Amino acid sequence: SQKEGSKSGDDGQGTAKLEGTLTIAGSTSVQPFSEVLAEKFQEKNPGVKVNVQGGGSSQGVEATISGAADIGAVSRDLSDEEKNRAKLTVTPIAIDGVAIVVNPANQVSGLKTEDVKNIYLGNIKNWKEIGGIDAPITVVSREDGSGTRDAFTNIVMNKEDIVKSAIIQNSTGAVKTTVAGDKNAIGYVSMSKVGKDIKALDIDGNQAIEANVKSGTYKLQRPFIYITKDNPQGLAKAFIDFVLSPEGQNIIVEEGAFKIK
Amino acid sequence: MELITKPGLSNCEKKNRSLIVAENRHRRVDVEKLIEKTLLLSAAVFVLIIALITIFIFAKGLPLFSKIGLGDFLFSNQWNPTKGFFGIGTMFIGTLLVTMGAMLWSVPIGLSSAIFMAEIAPPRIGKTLGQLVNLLAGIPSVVYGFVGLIVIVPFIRESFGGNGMSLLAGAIILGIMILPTIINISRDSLLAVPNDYKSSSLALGATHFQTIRYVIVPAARSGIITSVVLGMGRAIGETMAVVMVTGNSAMIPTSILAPIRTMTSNIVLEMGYASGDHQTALFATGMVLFLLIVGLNLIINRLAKAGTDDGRG
Amino acid sequence: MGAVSIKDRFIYGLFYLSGLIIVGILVSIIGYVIARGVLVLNLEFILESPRHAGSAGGIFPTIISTLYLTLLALVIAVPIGVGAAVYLEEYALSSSKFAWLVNLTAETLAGIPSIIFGLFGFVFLVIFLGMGWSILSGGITLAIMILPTITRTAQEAILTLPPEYRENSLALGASKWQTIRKVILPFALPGIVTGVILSIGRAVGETAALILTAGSSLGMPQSLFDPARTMSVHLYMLAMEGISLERAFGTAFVVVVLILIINYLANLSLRRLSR
Amino acid sequence: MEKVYKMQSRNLQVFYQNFQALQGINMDIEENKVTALIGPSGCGKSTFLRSLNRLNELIEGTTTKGQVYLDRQAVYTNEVNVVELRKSVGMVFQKPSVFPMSIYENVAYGPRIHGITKKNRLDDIVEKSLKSANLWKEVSNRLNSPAARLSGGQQQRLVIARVLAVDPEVILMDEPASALDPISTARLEELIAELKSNYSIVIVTHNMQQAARISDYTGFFLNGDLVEFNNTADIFVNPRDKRTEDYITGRFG
Amino acid sequence: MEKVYKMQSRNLQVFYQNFQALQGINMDIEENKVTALIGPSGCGKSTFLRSLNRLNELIEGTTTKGQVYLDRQAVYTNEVNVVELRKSVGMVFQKPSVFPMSIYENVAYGPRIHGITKKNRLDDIVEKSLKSANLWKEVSNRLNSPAARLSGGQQQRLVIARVLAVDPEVILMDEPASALDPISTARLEELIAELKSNYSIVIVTHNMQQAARISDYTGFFLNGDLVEFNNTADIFVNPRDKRTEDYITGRFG
Ligand SMILES: Nc1ncnc2c1ncn2[C@@H]1O[C@H](COP(=O)(O)OP(=O)(O)OP(=O)(O)O)[C@@H](O)[C@H]1O
Ligand SMILES: Nc1ncnc2c1ncn2[C@@H]1O[C@H](COP(=O)(O)OP(=O)(O)OP(=O)(O)O)[C@@H](O)[C@H]1O
Ligand SMILES: [Mg+2]
Ligand SMILES: [Mg+2]
Ligand SMILES: O=P([O-])([O-])[O-]
Repeated sequence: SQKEGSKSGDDGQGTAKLEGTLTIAGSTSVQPFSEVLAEKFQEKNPGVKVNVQGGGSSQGVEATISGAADIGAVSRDLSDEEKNRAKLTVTPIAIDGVAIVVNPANQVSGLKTEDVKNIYLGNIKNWKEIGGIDAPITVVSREDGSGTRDAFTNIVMNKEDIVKSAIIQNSTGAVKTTVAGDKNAIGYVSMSKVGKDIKALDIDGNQAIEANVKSGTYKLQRPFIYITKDNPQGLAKAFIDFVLSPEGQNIIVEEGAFKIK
Repeated sequence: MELITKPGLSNCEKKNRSLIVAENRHRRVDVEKLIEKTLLLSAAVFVLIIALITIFIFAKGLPLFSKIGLGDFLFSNQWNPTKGFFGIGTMFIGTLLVTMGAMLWSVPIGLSSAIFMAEIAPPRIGKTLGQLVNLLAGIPSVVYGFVGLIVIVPFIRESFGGNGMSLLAGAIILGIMILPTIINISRDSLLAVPNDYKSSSLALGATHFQTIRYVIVPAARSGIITSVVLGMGRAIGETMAVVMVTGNSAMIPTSILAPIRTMTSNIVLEMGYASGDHQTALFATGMVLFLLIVGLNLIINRLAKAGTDDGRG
Repeated sequence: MGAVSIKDRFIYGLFYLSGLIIVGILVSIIGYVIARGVLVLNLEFILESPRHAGSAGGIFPTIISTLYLTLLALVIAVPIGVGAAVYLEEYALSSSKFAWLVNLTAETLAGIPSIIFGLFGFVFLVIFLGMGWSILSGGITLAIMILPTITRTAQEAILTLPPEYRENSLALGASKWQTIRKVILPFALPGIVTGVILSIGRAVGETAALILTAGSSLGMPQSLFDPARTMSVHLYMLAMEGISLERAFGTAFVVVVLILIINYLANLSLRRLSR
Repeated sequence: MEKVYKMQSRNLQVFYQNFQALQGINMDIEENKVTALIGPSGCGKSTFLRSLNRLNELIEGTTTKGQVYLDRQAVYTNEVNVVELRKSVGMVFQKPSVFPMSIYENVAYGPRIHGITKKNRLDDIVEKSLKSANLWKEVSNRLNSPAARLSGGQQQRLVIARVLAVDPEVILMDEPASALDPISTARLEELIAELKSNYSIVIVTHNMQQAARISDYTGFFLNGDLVEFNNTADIFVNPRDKRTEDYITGRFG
Repeated sequence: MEKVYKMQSRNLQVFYQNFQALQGINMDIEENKVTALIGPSGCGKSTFLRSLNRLNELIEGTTTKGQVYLDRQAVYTNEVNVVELRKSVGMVFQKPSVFPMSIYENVAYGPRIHGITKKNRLDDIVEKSLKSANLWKEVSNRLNSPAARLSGGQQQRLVIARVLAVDPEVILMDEPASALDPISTARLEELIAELKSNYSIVIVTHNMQQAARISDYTGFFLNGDLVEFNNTADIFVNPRDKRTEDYITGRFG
């Protein structure tokens, strides 16, 4: 992994000459962000090669503990079990908003948190109950363990169970495609991936936009975190520093997530 | 080997050839032995791999049963990892149903098109078709999944109701994915049936179809069984596409239009993000799947063996 | 003496129909992929490196990675797979317990979901043996995945050869291995090629297992020990993370073309090899 | 009594790709008679036989010109039901090829596909056919074992039984006695003599004595030509063509 | 001059699963002589031939007891190099089976695997073998066409040429003349007479005249037993066993 990952300069920033290979592994939702960050980082440090791997948050933790990866990328909070396995340093690098989305053809444009919860509890089954047309609601959710779902159940569901009949998709893309293809579907995805074939709903009258996330009026959000074994050192530290630098944070914003405070 | 009488003979002028493995022949024989050993090793690789995989899956999966009874795991329909409920009963049923559903249409269509390519279509067309079918085998599962999601699911929703993500959608997509395996392996073994059988049958006044039905297909039986077994293996093991079109609700389906979750889907869906007991439960799912496949193969082996004695080989 | 009976015509009709269904499926799926993918397709898309996590630039490194990984998997799996088939059909007695065991394991291996291979490869190769995410780890994992197909098809091809060929060759004083080399393998070749081609398809189309073993890093691999992202993994990321469905289909289109080319070359080179 | 011709060939030519194997054969095959075909290896005897029931069509690259008649109906036309033709004109091949099934199933195959399904009836046919082919005694206690396990001569007799079970009108036999011991050969010759009253038989043989013994007519082929065709007695006693004489007296070549 | 025995079998028994096909055969095969084996179909002739070069082992479920000697060396032992054995003891099978290759490649197959790679040398061997088998004239202009396209008799001669090309010491022939016309048969008989000076030949034939004409010794098999084995002259003129007499005079069964 971190081969000859020494830096010859005395501070971790920009101008110092860095060399070696850095491996980041984990959450697939963080992966595109890490990739763009790595692209920039490598441009600035031609001697560095950054490998960005996916595999999921759990694989990221696994790989970081075993040393196969220098940095693990996780799109949810670490579980207690994971925290106990090894001494891991957690560095939040971005905030990602989670949007509740429906088909653009749906005439509903905003819901109360309580309604969303009731839909996902299976109590509200038809769009007409909440101001839509007379059609059954197709509830689309993410899989157990997903960071997006984690945020959704914590904030919207209050840890109550999502209805068993919900359609489960295991990626942002699949949820998007499902909702884009079904006029009566509702789902939730990372705000950065909303696009024009699905429509984000206002929640409790708050639009799903950066300002509301920042101000905390739009509560549905989750962190992207980097984990390292012990405190980050060498290349890993240099990279994390870069990510947290204004330049790095700007890239994150360009890609659709939000700065860490 | 018993020796009754030694031949009592004199003056035997021998050629300078020795039947016995003598020094000068040593090397040649050694090469043969060496090759046999190498080939034996190749075969042993299978056992080694399976052993490694077994150890690995079982080591990771077995600990679950210290917390949850095997019966609960197998037969309970409650799957709620965050709350600590791990029951794969629904997925067991889902796996069986979607595999059967896929086989139900793709085996007959696959076999009859294999026959079409081998026996009925002009050889050139048959060959071209075979090569095209190989293309189907190379299309990544994800593409099938998205095609399913964008084309087949809405089609089902519009034509039959429900939301489209269903057992039916899974069976259609899976069936398409195993077609190449079924078609091309059976086609090959149909083509390998000696021509003499065909002419003998036709000369007895059999129609072309009767010849196919009663001589050619039975003679190619073992290859056809292989194709179906490999196809079924692929069906059970295929996930990426199934996950995208079956809806994955952990419920017992009430109709072919209801969503289902298979055991493989369960693993693929959650493994990337699972930890702790949840992860162990997913490995235990893999373990059950593994045993299911072994059992299934034992049964097929038995069935295929019954009445294969045609005196060849 | 009349013409062909109505019943026969009906049966023939069914056969033609199933042929047509296959053609229909083929044309619609490939047609769909091409229609969705052709928009992003240009020379730059094929020959340049991806930029911006794949939402810009091309897919060149993923093409190269796909080729490396597939080739490595074949180099490992074809000799072992065909070797095992030869052993089972030519050396082992059909009643032997070992043969029974190998056959059973081969079939079991065929049914194991690729995600399990991926997890196995991840824990055993990537972590335990310390190979890391690399072409080597991915190639070995793929090889394990395609072994059963190669072996079973080769076995089948050998089994269907008329036993007389074997007898005649041996009676001419050919050794067992010579008989295998000169008679059995060449004549079983079409079946073996079918297995190899199906396997190439499987290897090129695989995603889940590769993400865990070869990784999904976007760089251009320089050695066996570098991580690599294949085209399928790339399109998986593009589609599943909602980066760009159009580019995903563009990549799929290139996969189809690549499969065509690889199949052609595999056919050609294996036929050469048999001489 | 006027002669009844069961089959006739008119200017029959067969080409394998460019190679012409039959040069335009005219032959009349009389009903309820045995016609023997003789001639050196490679002269076209098998080709001729195979073209009588249109089996040559199965070999890719084969073209057939001229005409063959069965009961004065043309055989090479689009309207002919080839299956019916082959059912009426049975064939024993030069290389006996048994199906990979049991002995019983090999013989029952023909009757079955022609619609006989009753077990009794099939049993009867199998037994009768095997008896006629002089194989019954050897195999009656192992009817269900694979036919591939029979000895060479047993397989040849099995193939004969298989054809008899279909009960055709014409039987074409391509060296049916080649792998048979003298006893089985004698039996086969007796059988042919018996069958004659109900069937028309064409037999290829390399055994001149056999041809002389069993046949009513003999045709001598050479390089794809029918050099001479006549009463067997005439051919063997009074051959008109020098080449025929040379061949049957063994002075050929 | 004392007799030199090239091959010998002692109490040779062969079982197919439970069926005993050979009942304990003792036979001495003299060097540079022709030994003919006769007997009704299914009596074990092919089985006996096939056990002389251990080809029976290829059929699963076969057990062999007793011993066979080649030049006084035991053949059924673990130390024997079966490949050498089969190279020294060549075999022409009852059912000619050509490899699906060209005519040339079929004949060159044996020499090639025995290490001859020079084109000239192979060409010579192929030509010589095809000439010996009396096939050269018919195929010299199409050596590269597939062997499967030959007529039945041509294939049989090709198989003979293929064995000659390996130049064994003993040649086992299982009804090599079954599909041959009289001319080719006569040639084959001449060939056998010629080969005799360098090879030891064992031939299975159903043709009594042929056995009488070409062989020095004749063995009569019946139901897996070697009923009588003697000088050919004695066997045919003075059979000691009633069953032999019945068989060769055709009074059998
Ligand atoms: N593979 C086998 N399994 C079982 N029985 C067999 C097998 N091969 C031959 N037999 C039986 O062994 C006996 C001897 O067979 P063999 O082939 O030696 O006869 P043969 O004397 O050569 O007869 P033919 O003149 O018909 O060729 C026969 O009864 C035959 O049915
Ligand atoms: N499939 C084929 N392709 C090309 N030539 C062929 C084919 N079959 C036969 N021939 C040639 O046609 C000629 C006639 O063959 P045919 O089989 O009719 O001979 P035959 O008289 O039956 O000889 P035999 O007595 O040896 O069986 C031969 O020269 C043969 O080589
Ligand atoms: Mg012929
Ligand atoms: Mg025999
Ligand atoms: O864990 P996810 O970010 O893919 O929901």
